[in-house]
Amino acid sequence: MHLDMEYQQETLLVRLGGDLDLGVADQLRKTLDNQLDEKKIKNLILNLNRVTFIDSSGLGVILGRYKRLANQGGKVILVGAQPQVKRILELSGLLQIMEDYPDEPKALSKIV
Amino acid sequence: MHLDMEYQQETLLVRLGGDLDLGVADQLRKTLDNQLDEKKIKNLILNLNRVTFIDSSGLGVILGRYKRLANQGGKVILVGAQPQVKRILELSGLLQIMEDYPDEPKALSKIV
Amino acid sequence: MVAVKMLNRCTLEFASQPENVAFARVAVAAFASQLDYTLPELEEIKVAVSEAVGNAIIHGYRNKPDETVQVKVVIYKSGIEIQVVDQGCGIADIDLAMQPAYSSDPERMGLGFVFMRSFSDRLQVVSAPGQGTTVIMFKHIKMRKAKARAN
Amino acid sequence: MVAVKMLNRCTLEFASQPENVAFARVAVAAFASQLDYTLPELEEIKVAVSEAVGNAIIHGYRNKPDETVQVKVVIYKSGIEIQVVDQGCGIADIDLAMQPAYSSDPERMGLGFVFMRSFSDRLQVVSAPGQGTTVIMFKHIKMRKAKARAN
Ligand SMILES: Nc1ncnc2c1ncn2[C@@H]1O[C@H](COP(=O)(O)OP(=O)(O)O)[C@@H](O)[C@H]1O
Ligand SMILES: Nc1ncnc2c1ncn2[C@@H]1O[C@H](COP(=O)(O)OP(=O)(O)O)[C@@H](O)[C@H]1O
Repeated sequence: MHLDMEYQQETLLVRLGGDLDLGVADQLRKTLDNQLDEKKIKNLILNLNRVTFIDSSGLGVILGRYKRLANQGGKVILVGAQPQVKRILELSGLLQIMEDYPDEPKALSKIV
Repeated sequence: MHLDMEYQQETLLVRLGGDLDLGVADQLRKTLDNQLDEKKIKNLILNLNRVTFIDSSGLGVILGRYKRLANQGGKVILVGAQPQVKRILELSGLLQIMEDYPDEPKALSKIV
Repeated sequence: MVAVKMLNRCTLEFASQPENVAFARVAVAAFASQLDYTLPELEEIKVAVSEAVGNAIIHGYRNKPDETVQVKVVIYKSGIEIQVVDQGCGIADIDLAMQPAYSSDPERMGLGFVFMRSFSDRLQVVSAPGQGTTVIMFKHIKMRKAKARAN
Repeated sequence: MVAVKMLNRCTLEFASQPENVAFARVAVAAFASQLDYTLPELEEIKVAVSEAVGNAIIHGYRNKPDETVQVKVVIYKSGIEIQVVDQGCGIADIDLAMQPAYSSDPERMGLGFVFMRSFSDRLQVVSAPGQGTTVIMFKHIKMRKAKARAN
């Protein structure tokens, strides 16, 4: 898994890469929760463009962060998922509760 | 394994792709020998540019065709091997008995 | 019963560690690629294997890392059969467990069996408390220009 | 003897069919990639596995396709151990068999053991006529910025 982050105006932008499965779920959850604990974060943008695989363990991490932020009136926005990942997101129902956009500028424009 | 062929002026040019291992050795040997049986072929150019893997079973097929053509004064020329394939060719000693060139035009110019 | 010819077979056995989920799906997809599956179909196989192996590790063995998960794969002319076997705690109510969105773990989504069912043509679960769990999936190969198989 | 901790393990078992050489090397490389090997090192592992598995199929089992080849892989902190096991004909003179360019088959180059030796840090062959053959290879992992492994 690859991960890099940017933070501005109460929005955490996280760019993910590689396979999001059980093997990385714990680490991903901890990294995200650390940020949510430490910084004042309202919205989370997850750029999935370089994610090559996702299963229900990866989805679970995303849904968990969604619940946490939605509780406080914030949201999680998904960006740029490849077709095979997008298909899993759709099947899971996550796209019914989270917005998704093709690129970061579009996602950012929905927040401000 | 991918394979396409061109024939001109007693030279058979074969472009190979994929993994050259035990799983494809028989098929590769038969395809090449069929051509050598049917056409008047003096020289064989093997374009290895799209070969992703080679082991001693793949090398054995190349050496066998070399022996057959060298017997009749012809040669086998190797073209465009990727670094990991080239390394195996070097270690095997094949590059001490066969010429190799970076591209097809260079190889063809050595034949005419 | 009609005798169906097995064209090829493999078995993987590995420690119940989370990082082996990736190993298992890559290995099974490499084996499955001997049949003429499309890339999306191979992706589906990968998801189904990841869910079944993940379940064996987290539910069956409750994250104990030194147990053994087994994956048995058989290639037939008509498709691939994948069995994922654990000797873990087993499932008391299989129908309940297979219901969409049901999970015994509040942190999880209960989508594992949903994906296994969506991405295979047949799904069977054999399990009992204390007896471990076996998940059997079959995925058909559509008869396109099926690779000539000379055995 | 120092007890060395096993970090992870897997076993592959598959039919002695030529197309399984590709499966075996991809699966072992996927498993080995849990250690921080470079891409060229993973390529070396693939070649070594292909040679050993190919030998089991063509020499050990003389191309009978329904026998079983076993590959056992163990990950240690210091590297990976790969065992390739067949229950085939076995080797009468191991020293001779391992000589560069020696092959019992005039169509082959006798480079299998050369590659296995070049691409591993330790190579051991256990074999006797009628007793099958086990090839054991060990490949060190250089201590670069070794991936943090939390077990
Ligand atoms: N191999 C297994 N061993 C024991 N219980 C299992 C196993 N696989 C699934 N289960 C049970 O079935 C439930 C539903 O599984 P699943 O649909 O994959 O959802 P999830 O993994 O998100 O809980 C699990 O919560 C668990 O209680
Ligand atoms: N698993 C095996 N079972 C029986 N004989 C083997 C096995 N592996 C190797 N040999 C013997 O050792 C010889 C040398 O092997 P190798 O160096 O791989 O060269 P090659 O495969 O080209 O013959 C083989 O020709 C064979 O006689």
